[in-house]
Amino acid sequence: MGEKLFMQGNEALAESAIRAGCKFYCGYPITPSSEIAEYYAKRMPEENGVFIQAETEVAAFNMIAGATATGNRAMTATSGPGFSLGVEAMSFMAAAGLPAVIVDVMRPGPADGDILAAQGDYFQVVKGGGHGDYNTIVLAPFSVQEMADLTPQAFELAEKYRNPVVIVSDGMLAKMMESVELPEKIEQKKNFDWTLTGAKGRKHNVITTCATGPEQWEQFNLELQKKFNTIAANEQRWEAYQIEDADFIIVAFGSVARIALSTIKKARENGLKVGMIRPITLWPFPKKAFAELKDKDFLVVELNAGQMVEDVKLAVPDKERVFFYGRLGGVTPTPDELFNKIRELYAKNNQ
Amino acid sequence: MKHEVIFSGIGGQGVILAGKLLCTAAAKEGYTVTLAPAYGQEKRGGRTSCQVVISDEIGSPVISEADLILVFDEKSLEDYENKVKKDGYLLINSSMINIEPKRTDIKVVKIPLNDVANEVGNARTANMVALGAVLKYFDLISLEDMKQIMAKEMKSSIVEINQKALQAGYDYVG
Amino acid sequence: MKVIYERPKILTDAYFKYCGGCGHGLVNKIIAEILEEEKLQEKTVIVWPIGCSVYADKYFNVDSICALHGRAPAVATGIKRNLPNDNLVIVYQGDGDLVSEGMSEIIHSAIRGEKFTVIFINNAIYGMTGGQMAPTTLLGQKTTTSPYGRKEEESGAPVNMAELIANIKGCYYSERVAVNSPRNILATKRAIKKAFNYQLEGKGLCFIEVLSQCPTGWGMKPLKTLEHVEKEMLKVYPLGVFKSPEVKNQ
Amino acid sequence: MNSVKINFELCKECEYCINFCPKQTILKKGERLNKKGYYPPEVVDIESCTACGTCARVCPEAAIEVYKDVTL
Repeated sequence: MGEKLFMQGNEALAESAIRAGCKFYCGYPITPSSEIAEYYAKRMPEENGVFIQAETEVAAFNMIAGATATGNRAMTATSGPGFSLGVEAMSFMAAAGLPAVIVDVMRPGPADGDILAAQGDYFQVVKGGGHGDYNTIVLAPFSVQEMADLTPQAFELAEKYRNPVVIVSDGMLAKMMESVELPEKIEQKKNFDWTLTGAKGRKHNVITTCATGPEQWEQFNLELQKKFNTIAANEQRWEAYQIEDADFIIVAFGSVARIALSTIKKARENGLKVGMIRPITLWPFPKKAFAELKDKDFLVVELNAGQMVEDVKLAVPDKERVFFYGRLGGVTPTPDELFNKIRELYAKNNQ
Repeated sequence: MKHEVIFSGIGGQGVILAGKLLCTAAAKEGYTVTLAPAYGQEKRGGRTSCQVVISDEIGSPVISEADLILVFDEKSLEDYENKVKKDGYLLINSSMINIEPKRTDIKVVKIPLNDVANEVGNARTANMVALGAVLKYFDLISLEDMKQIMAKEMKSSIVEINQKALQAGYDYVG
Repeated sequence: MKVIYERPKILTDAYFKYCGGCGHGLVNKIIAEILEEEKLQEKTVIVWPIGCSVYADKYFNVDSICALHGRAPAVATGIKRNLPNDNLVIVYQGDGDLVSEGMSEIIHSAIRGEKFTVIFINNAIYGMTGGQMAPTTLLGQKTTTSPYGRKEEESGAPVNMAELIANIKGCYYSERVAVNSPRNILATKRAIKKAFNYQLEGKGLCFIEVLSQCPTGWGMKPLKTLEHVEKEMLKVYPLGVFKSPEVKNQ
Repeated sequence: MNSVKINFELCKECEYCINFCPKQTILKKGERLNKKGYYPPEVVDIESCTACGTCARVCPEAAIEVYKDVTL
């Protein structure tokens, strides 16, 4: 171990999932996620695992629901249009307590959308998308290394809380190649008391999202809310960059946060005190990261029309000091472009 | 230390493979390397480009201004001329590009990639001619190291012809 | 005293939430009888659908999951592929669930030759939703969404699932049965038992379509529904084996 | 004597058991309401019962059990 490989994001994620003991994959081909399916199709015979090319994302998401009901790790990957089809099962899995991992390689959207880098699915993955009161943990890596690192954690979080976990990337992170150190291969620990394997030597298990009356339904929902509240309290993750002395803080996740790293460097070279908070969990949103940040301006940068802005406004001490810059349709800003935007705002705010 | 390179051409020309080999070699040297490819939706004939960042630290995979840009076709020249850093290199595939760049604050090098590839004996090796030329402008990776990487990464039946093309590109810019 | 018939122990004491005379109860009971006789309780996982049988997980002392509308075959695919071959996975679906919402999932499960057993309850109507037209509703049949009777030019003709599935290569066994008489009930039990055995032998998808009476949905007394199955449904949905390793030249 | 036991509270009065009894005399429509508002059948002629089990097999509620007296 410890060997550095030069690998594509999608493939590093897939190999990392296999090493985490996920030997069941089903999915429907959709750019820019398809390499994950292709990788699994190639690797599963070697691992004595199962790869199924599903007829639709609807089926794929429900297949992993079934697979996780047996206690085994299972994953699917798709892009925005496919995730839209799968949200029915997201609602189901969150309610039924099925710990699947879903990769959403985001597209710009709405509708078809281009296949290049974009973050058009923030609302869809963070605010639900499916019916009812539910949440799913959403992890947003920003490098190939982090894709490899967060994948095993996604399975662990999913099983810890019995809730689906989404990993979001995009056309840049998924296709990007970088040096990566893959995680060690592990055997999945399975000591669950709720799985469906045939009721041998134990009372039978039932997984259902149906209660028998309004009071029972409410109780069922209150129990779910407890689960989501616990996750929200315990699992906020973020990375902060040079925020101590910063008077201007970029808030960005995923690929655009990577771009912003170079922007911060340039800004500092030019005497501007710029820092960054990079949410790693989009849900739960890392509110804790913002609690103490008084007297600072924030620039939310996203590859969409500003879907994360309201979460930032709810987290900062003064929502009037939150600004937004976004690119749409698969266009990515350069580090200089972001720098110019910050310089402009900096001048305006410090007049 | 940071080197930023862009290859841009038409799908099927092997633009990304050239970038990938450059990165693989640099990664082997211990650098932090990022290759960000961009494809059109069509499998062949669409725009294909890749941005290569070779550095000591993790940073943006998107390049503001590149140290070197290699363009295979006229559309790529039009799109990328402005992204070359002042005093940076613009390598032009003169086999396919008949227009002139407008900028005067950059170093322009013309190489007939397809013609050189044809002389080597395989028209499909124009991307390796390009890679050979690019190596000349970097002191990061030696020609020999790159040949070894190619031997490892490519099907054995095509290694030799591609190594020849690499050498020809390297020698052309002399 | 010799036991001639006792309530299967695999059933819990729970009260069936089906209407009086409903075929669901009969089919549930038959499944329980077979699991008990064949000692399959410890090996079985049942995937229930949305519909009148949505609470069936409460009637069985068997590992169960309730899938969403139409998705039971997809969920079952995930389950069966992750369990040892000697586990028995049963998919139980109604006609609104299987033929409308879940047509894609059932067809593709058959195409892949998934090794589970599908028990399909065809009562020609949406029961739980309140008696709406299903793709299986008979021509002329009045429902809440075909108040003037189903018209072929508007809604097409009823779909014969057992025949349709039988035409797919991955289907190993397909039969249509009914539960409207003691004789037919016995035949249904034989068919389901056979399907379970095929599954345990590792064969492909087994599909049992059960014509079922829906007294509430059809607006008839239970005894009248038995006659309706015999006189009306059998004309459109003939009983029989449509695919079987035992019958050649189908 | 053979025995037909009817679970009074599970019955929903579909009358399949009465209808399909080969003897037709053993069961008859009941006169007592159960908690769900149905009139479960009553066993009125157990002497004629051959313990064939048909009533139990056609019961959708699994509410009927049948035992055969094997003492000679």
